[in-house]
Amino acid sequence: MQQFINTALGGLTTGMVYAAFALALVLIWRSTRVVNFAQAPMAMVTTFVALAVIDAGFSYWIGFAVALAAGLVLGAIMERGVMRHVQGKGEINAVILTLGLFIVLHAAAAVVFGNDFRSFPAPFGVRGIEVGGRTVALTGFGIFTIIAVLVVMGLLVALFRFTDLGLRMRAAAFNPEVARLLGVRVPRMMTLGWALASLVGSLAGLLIAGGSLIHPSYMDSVVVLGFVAAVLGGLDSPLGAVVGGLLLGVTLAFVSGYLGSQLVALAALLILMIVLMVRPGGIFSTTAARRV
Amino acid sequence: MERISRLVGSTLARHLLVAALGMVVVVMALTAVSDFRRFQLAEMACLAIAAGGLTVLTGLNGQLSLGHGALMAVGTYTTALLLPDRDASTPLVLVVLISVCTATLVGALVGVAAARLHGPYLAGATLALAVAVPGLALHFRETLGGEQGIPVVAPPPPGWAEDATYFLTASDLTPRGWIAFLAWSTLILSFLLLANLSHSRVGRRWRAVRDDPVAAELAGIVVGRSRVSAFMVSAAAAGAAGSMLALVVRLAAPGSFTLALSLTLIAAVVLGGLGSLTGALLGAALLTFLPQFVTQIGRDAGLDDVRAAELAPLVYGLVMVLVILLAPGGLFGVIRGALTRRRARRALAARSVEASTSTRPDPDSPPDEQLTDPSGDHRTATTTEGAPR
Amino acid sequence: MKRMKQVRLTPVAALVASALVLSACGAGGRDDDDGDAADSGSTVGVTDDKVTIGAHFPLTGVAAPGYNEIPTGARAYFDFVNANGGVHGRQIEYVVRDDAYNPTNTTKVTNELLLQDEIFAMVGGLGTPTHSAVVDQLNEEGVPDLFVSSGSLMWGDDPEARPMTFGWQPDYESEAKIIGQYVAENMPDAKVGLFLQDDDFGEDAEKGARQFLEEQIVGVERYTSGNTDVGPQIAGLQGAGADLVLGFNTPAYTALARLVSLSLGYEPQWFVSSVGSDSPLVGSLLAEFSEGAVKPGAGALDGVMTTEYIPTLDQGDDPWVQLWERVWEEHGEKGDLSNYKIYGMSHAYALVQALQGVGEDLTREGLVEFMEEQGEGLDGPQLAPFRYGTDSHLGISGMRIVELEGRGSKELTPVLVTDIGDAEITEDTSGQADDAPPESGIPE
Amino acid sequence: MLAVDSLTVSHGPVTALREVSFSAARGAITAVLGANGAGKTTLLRTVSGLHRAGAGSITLDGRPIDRLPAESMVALGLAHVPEGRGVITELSVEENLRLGGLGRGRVRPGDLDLAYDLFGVLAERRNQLAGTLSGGERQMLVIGRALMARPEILLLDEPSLGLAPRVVAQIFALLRRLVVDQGLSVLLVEQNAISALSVADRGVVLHLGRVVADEEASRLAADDQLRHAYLGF
Repeated sequence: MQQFINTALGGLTTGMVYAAFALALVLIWRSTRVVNFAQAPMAMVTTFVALAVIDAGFSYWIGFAVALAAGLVLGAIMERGVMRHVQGKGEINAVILTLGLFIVLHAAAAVVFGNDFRSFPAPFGVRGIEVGGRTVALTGFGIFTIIAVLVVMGLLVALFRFTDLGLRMRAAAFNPEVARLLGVRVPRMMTLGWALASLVGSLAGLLIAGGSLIHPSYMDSVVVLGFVAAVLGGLDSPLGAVVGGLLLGVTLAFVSGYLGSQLVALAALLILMIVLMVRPGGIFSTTAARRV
Repeated sequence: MERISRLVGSTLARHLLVAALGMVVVVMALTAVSDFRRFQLAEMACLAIAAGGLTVLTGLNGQLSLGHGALMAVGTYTTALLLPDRDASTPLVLVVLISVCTATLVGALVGVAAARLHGPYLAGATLALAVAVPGLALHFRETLGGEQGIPVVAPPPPGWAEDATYFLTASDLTPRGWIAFLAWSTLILSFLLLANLSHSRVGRRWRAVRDDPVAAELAGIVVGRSRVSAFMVSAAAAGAAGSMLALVVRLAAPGSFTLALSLTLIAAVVLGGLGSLTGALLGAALLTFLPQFVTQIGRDAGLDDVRAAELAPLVYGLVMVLVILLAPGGLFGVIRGALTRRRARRALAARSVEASTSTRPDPDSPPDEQLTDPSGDHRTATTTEGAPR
Repeated sequence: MKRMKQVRLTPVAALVASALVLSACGAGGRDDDDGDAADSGSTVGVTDDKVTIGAHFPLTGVAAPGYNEIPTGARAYFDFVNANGGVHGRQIEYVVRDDAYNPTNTTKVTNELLLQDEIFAMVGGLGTPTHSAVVDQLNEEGVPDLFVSSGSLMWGDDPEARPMTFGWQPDYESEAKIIGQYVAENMPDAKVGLFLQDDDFGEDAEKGARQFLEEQIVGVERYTSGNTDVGPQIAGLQGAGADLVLGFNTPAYTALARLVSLSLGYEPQWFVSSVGSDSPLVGSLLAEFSEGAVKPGAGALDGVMTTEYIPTLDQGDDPWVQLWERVWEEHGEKGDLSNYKIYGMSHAYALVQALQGVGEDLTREGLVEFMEEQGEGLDGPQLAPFRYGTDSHLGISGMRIVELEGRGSKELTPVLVTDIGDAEITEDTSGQADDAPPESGIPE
Repeated sequence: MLAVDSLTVSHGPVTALREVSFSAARGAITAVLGANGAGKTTLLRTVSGLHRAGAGSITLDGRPIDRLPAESMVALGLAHVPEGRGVITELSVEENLRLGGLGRGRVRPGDLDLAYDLFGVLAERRNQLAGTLSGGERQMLVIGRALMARPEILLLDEPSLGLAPRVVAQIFALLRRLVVDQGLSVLLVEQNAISALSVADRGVVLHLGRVVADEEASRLAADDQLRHAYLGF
């Protein structure tokens, strides 16, 4: 029983991180109809930036803020400098471009930051909290992770649902030409979308890193898992991304704990295929006939 | 009807001629170079075969697969299981064929699923495949050897090959030379088949589906079936590549089939130019010879071993990004484009005159992309518009 | 139609062109002719003033962190030897190639080492799956393959099949036997959980441990290298009620396992094999976690039991460690000395010693012959003697069990030696542990 | 109001419009007619900045607008209602309308009522996704959305396409009302020449990218030769 609960709680925390990463994918998907496979190395780079700031003697929170800001800027640069030039030139090119960026960022980070395990601090305790005399697998940092992701999701939903900016961003994403005719500055919305997504991706990177080890490849497995989580919830839905992330996190924790950790990726593939075949729009889809 | 069959016949004849010429060049090249180059060439052949399959799938049929590393793994493991020791009785040709068939079968399964997905979804799903398959080797460690993998015992060169080599070059056939010869023969054979397929009716269907699935459907093409068949052909090539890789590396281990391998294949295809077999060959050559070269430059520039080793992916990643941004036709497309630009310009002028004097059906429609494609041959060079939306 | 024809011709042109380029490249290389050296033995890679050796290590990729320091340590020691005149007047040229822990790449770089760099011997190639991709090739081509950086049995249990290959560190099975017996004798009531890397390392170790602990093992969990989420595995051990965890894992996973167990409130006694117990590294990995959850510094592993077969960084008064510090100071690159670098230096020392021993006339066959005949008597930092001989090419025969405390460790047993299979575990009587390096730091 | 002078537009090598000149008067409906492929849509897209003019000029109240980007047109009082029911299907009806209002800055609470008053059916469906609307409802939505920006001139692209005649008549009647009541100017591109001429003040006929006629609507409708040659009725 204890193992069951602890596995579930551990899955919940990692699931929240997948959720954050999926949120980033969803944001970019919504703003430019691109799945950003370079999201993982982008988050890795900003996490290393945070570590450099912290190592220079600043507090964790300053490093945290710098990383998020760096994410914002990096996302904007990626969109302005690179992705914009393939906008509307077919989805294959965009995908390949993100893969190219994946390789470049990876190698560049290893050259600049070195290819070593580094430990990354956590602002809260890494000891499990005690409930009724028993320690459960929920740490202070884990709680912070859950709250941070929920807050970010809430902010994003509010942004899209209730603000003019959010409405403009959605319009630009769904139908750029009509949006332009209605006075929406579409390129600016796309840049903003990437910047926001990259910020959320950076958050995911920081949350995975907190109280653990980082190296240039530490986010790689998250690319696949984040994508699966995003598809699980529907690539268009921020709420879906979070629920998808949680479901995936908990499921994979049980697969790893009870069936063997070598099957984690296989289980993720299986879940992905089932979702795509049975409910291609994700578990929250309202329209059955969404193209995938 | 007769004219068509003659045309097909002559295409086939031309391909055969190219293949035969290629074989001669390969044998000459393999004889001339050092044993190390032979090994590198064998390795390049593996990469090129898989890239050839991938370029057909992505360039001609518009499906982007990041999972070809996994399909190669299927070929490699099949070969490894069939060649457990020196006394293995299965003839090599049969081993390769079985490996190809297994990969094709797996490819059919993946293809059925993939046919329903487009662009980013397909990329993500195949990415998951690439990451998941090595886990199988760990799970079924009894049969598949776990992390250490299964050693492959490559059969020694047969007597006729040794005799022929001695007769032709007055030197002994080295094991590496034999493997390189096998790999390149497989390469030429598979490229011959791929080239013929893509120029046949099947290939035209693939292109039609890529360009406009709806129109293809209206024209009586079963889109799903066409996509699956493209995937199977592509998987067969990956299987052949994997089978050769087993002979070259002499080991089937999960560590060989990393995400990096699948990305390398994509890179090879993109660098060379999507949809072009020659481009795939060029891309594979670049990716085989570039890393060593770049690493050496890095070392000479005073970088430590670790940083120098990261330079190669940095360079080819950058080149990949630049190619997509500046020359979506790939490096081969650039070369070919330079050759044909003048003609294209002339054709363009002619079209423009024609348009202003005759009644064009619909000037409101967007411009015909073919005219903006400098390579002019077919739409693969622009690739981009090829993706079904 | 005209256009098509021209396009079709380009593949031919490309083929011809590439063939030309390739043959041009090829002209630079030269084919080895093994024939003429047959009498006296192969001297590939050896000249009057130079001997070239090579190795494959993961310098990039997931497996690189940590392991990529080993060759820098070895290089520092070779530079030290070179600065002092080399071996029999020959400078040692050490070529390291990156295989990213990918067997395909290992084959590639090994071919590069053999055919292009023309190395005399492979020294310290790292990893079981990687090295097993090339071990047969090295043996077929008669290339000495010394001191493989892996504890797999494969490198030494069958000298007939692999005459050129020699192991170095104690094999995983022997280590697990020594640990197993210690636990069975001293902690007979412990409920043992195994935390294993999901490859031959874990497998061999489990085999060795079960010889003594079959009855005591209550749970076995395996993690896949690269997947850093070990929460489910540790929860599994906790669920099985293990109060003593034997870890056969890499240092990063020692740190990860400790972190996860903190979050689970799971506090078993830890017993980590030598591979994963690099306490400065694990300590520095754990140090940065705040809130006092883990005590900073090397003390983070206090109370953890482990084994050691060479003196490590924390033993500052050991003459060998003092030598390594001197070498690193004089010839090291950036960064501090680490146990990985010491590992590299240790096998570099063994190689230099072997090269000295073979004498002026260096051949591949001569080196292997020397290793089989006199390898057992090699000096060096290892605590127990090597097992090299005609029947076995396995490396260091034993180790002692220690408990980590503060910056150092407390010896729990004398040096124990054993062998694979059902060989007995005995106390080492060779006095190898008391060995000290010569004044010059270079073996004579 | 809107003046187009010697406008030439190309799609790559294809010249879609050749030296087109005409003007649309304030407070009137100007219909641009012509067969499929005459260049009508290109004309509209060029005016609203989606296409770049090769040569010639476009002015709005004397101010050149041919170098301005499409997204700045709304602010100048020019609203383009795209062909093919350019509703954003993934947004709700109300969101579509709000988006229209954003073109002129903020949307005040009462603004939406304006559109709902004109098209009652939209009010009923305000929270539905626009993708669930019928063709006629979509047409109402795009017009209503364009009006949310309080434009001075409305560019309409084939509003009758695929709609039942009754609905077409309804929409054209509404346009007339807007012109009369609020002084709106309309540039209407139509293939359905009969309906268009019945509501328009002036007609411009395009054929293969050239203006072949530019007259009052009533006279155009009466010109049998022209009608047969270019308008197909």
